[in-house]
Amino acid sequence: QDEDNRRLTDEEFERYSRQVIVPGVGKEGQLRLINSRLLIIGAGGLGCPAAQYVAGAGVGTIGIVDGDVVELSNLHRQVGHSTSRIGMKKVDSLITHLEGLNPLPSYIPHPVHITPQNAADIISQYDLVMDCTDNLATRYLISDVCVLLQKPLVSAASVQKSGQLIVLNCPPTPQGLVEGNCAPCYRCCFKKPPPPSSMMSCGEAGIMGPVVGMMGVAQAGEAIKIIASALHLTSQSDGPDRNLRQPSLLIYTYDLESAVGPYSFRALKMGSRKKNCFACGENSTLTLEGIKSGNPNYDQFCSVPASSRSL
Amino acid sequence: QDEDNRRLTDEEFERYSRQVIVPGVGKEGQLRLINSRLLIIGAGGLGCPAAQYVAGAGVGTIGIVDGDVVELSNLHRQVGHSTSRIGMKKVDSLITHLEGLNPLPSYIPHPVHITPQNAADIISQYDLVMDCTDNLATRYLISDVCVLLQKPLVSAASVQKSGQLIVLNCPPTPQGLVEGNCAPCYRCCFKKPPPPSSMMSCGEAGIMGPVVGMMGVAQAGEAIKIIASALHLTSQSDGPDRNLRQPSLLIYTYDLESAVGPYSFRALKMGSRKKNCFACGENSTLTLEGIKSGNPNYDQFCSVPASSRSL
Amino acid sequence: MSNQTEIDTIPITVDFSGGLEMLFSNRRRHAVSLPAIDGAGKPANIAFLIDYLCKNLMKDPRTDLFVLDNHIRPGILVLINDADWELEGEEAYEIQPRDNILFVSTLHGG
Amino acid sequence: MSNQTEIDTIPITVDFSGGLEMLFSNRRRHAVSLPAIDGAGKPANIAFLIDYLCKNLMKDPRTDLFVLDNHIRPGILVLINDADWELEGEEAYEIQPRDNILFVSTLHGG
Ligand SMILES: [Zn+2]
Ligand SMILES: [Zn+2]
Repeated sequence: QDEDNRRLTDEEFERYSRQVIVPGVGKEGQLRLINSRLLIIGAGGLGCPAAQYVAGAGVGTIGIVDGDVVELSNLHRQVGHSTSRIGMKKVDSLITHLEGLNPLPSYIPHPVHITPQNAADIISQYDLVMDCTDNLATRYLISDVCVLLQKPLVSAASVQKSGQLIVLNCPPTPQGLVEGNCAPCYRCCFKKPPPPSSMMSCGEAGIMGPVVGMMGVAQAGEAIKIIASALHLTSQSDGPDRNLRQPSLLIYTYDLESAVGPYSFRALKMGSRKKNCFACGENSTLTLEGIKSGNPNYDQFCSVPASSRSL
Repeated sequence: QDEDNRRLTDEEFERYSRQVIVPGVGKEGQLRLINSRLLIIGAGGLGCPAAQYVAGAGVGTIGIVDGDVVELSNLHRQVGHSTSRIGMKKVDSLITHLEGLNPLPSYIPHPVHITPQNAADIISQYDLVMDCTDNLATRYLISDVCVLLQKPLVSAASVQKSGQLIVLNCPPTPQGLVEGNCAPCYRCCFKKPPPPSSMMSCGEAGIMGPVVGMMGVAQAGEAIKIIASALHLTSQSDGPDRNLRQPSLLIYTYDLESAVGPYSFRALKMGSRKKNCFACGENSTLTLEGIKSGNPNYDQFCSVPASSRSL
Repeated sequence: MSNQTEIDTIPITVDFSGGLEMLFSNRRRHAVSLPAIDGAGKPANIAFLIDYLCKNLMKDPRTDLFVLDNHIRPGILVLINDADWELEGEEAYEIQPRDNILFVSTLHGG
Repeated sequence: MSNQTEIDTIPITVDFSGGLEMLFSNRRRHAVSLPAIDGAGKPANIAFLIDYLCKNLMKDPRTDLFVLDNHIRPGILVLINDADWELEGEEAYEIQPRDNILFVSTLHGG
C-alpha cells in the first residue's frame, strides 16, 4: 500500500523524531501509527491521559466515545479537560485539548453512551479499542463486540488506590476457534460479574488521580506498541515471549502510607482463550444481531438497576 | 495553625471530593496538599504529567523551573504544552495549561536554568522537590542542595524505553547525621557518574512518550502521598513498612515487542544514608556557600563540556 | 518427619489486593501457617485455605464480600504464585510450602 | 555430591536493564550456568561473574560500556536478588544457586 511506504512529511519527521529513532519504531512503525484507527471508549480518568499519549505519538485517526459532560469533580484526575469547559461534552472538551497538542490526527467525536445498539457500528470503524469506561456492563459489551468484530482490546480499570490493565483479544482470532492458544477475551478472564453490593465506583469509593493516570498512560503504551510493532497481526505475534496469548493482568496498588515498593506492581499470568467461553468459545451463540436486539441483557447480567447505567 | 484546621471551601470540597473520600486523604490530607509548596524542576516529559496531577490534586503552591522554550519535537510526550505555544517559555506554557485545569493553586514560574548560583534561592522557597530534569550534573546539584536545605526529593529519569523513580532524603535529616538508618540522597545511591561516552540523552537515544509519562505520573503519586500523609515529617515516618529510609528504586522497562509482563516493573531495594557520602555523610564538607562559589564543580564531576549544559 | 501430622503446618504468604485488604485488617500481606491436613484428613488445598482464612484471618464480619455459597465470590481472582488458579487446578490445587496465594478484587471504575 | 568440582556449575539468572541488554544480544534475561569455582579455586563471586559475562555472554565488542579497569563501570547498579549489592558485600558476594543478578544502567534523561 502506498500509505505504508510513503515518506514522512517534514513536519511529521520533526514532530515524531524522538520516537522514530527509538529502536523498534522507525519509519515503518511511525507510518503504522499514522495509518491506524484507534477508538477510546470513555473520556474520563483513563481516557484523558491515554488520549494525550496516543495523540502525541501520531495515531492517525482517534475516535472518542463518551456521553457525559465535564464536571468540576472530574478535574482532579481528568487532565484533558479544563475549568472553562465544564458543562461541555467530554468528547468535545478532550478533542479541543488534543488538537492543541497535535493537530495532525483526525479526531472523531462520538458524543453518546455506548450501547448494545450502537456499539458494533462504532467499533467496526476502528482497528484497535481502548476500554476506558467506568462500569462493568459496558466492559462485557465492549469485549463481546470486539470478539465478534475481531478487534484487539486494551482494557484498564481503576478505583480508589488500585488499578488494573490487560491486553485482550490480541491477536484477534475468529469466534469459536480454540485450537492452539488463542488470546482470551474479557469473559475468559472475568467469567462472572461480582454481586452489585461488592462493586465500588469512583464516585462512592473515590479515586487518586495518579493511580488512574498511571493506568491510562499504560494503556497508551500498550496501544502504541501493538500498532507500531503490528502485534495485532497474527503472523507477527507468534513468538513465545510476546505475552499476549496468555496475557499478564497488571495490577497497581498505591499506598498512601508508604513509598512505592515491591508489591506496587504485579503482573499476573492469565490463561488463553477458554473452550467454554460464552463469547469466544467453541459453542458460543453470541452474535452482533443478538447483541443489538438485547441478547444477552448486559444490565441484567451485571444486575445493574436501569437508572444507574451510564457510559 | 489556622490554615491546617480551616474548613474546605465549597469549591474545594466539590473539586477534590473524589480524592477527599479516599481512606487516608480526608480533609486533613487535602488541607496538607493545599498548604504545601512543591517545586517541579523541569517542564518536559516528566514535568508535564507530574504537574498535571499535582495541580489537579490541589497542591497549593507549585513552582516550575525551566529555561527552555517549547519545540515541535517536544510535543509527542510533553503533554502540558501545545502547538500554538511553540517558542514560548516552557514554564509559561505549562502554567497556561495548569491554570485551565485548576485555577486554585498559585503557580510560580522560574523561567531559568537551575544553576549552582540560583539553586538554593529557588529550592529554599518550597517544601518538596521533584527532579524532572534531563541531565546528570543538574541531578547531583539538586540533590546536594536538597540535602543542605533538608528537602525531600522525588527523582525520576527516563530514556528511550526505560524509566526510573526513587524517593530520596525523606524524611530529611541533618547533613552528617548517620545514626539509625537515615534516608539516602542521590549520591548515596549513585556515587559516581558514568563516563560521558556511556550516557544516553533523549535527543540521541529517543524516548517513548508513555514511558516518560508513566514516570512523571508516578512522581506525582509519590509527591501527593508524601504531602497528604506527612511522610516527610520525621515523627510520622518511623514505621517499618514505609519504605523510605531504604527506598525502592522503581525501574520500568517498556518492550515494543511484547505486552506488559512480569519484568516490566521492578522495585529494587537501595541502602540507607552512607557514612562516607560526599554530600550527606558524617565528614561531608559540602556547603551552600561552596556550591554557589563553584565547589564542587558539577560539570567537571560529570565531565560535561560547558557548551552542552542545559537544564 | 513428624508423626504428629495433626500439628504440621505449611508456611505460605497470602496477599490481598484491589480493596480486599480492607477485610483483612487493612494488611496486604499475611504470613500464614496453614494446617497441612484438612478436617477430612486430606492435604490442604485452596478450598480449605479459603475456609481457613474466613475462620481465622478475617476480622471483618462481611464474609459475603469474600465467600458466597462456600466458594470464592464472583469478581475475585485467585492467583497461585502469580498465575491464575485456573491454570493450576482451582480449588483442588494442593498448597505447597512457601506458596504465595493472592486474592484480588477485579475493578470496573475508570 | 560430585568429586569433579571443576565442572560443577551454579544455575543463576542474569538480567540486564536500562539499555545494557543491547550489549547482550538484546535479551533482558539470560539463564547462566556459572562455574562454581573461579580460576584460583575460590567460590564464584560477583567479580568472577562479571569477568565470566564479559568473556562468555557479551557479544558486543564495546566491553568498556560494561567494565572499566576490571570493575563494573560507574553508572551501572548491581542488584543481588533485587537488593543493591552494597547491602550484600559487593564484588565479594558469593553466588548462590538460583540467585538473580540484575545489572541496570542508571538513566538521566527526562
Ligand atoms: Zn472469551
Ligand atoms: Zn548521601
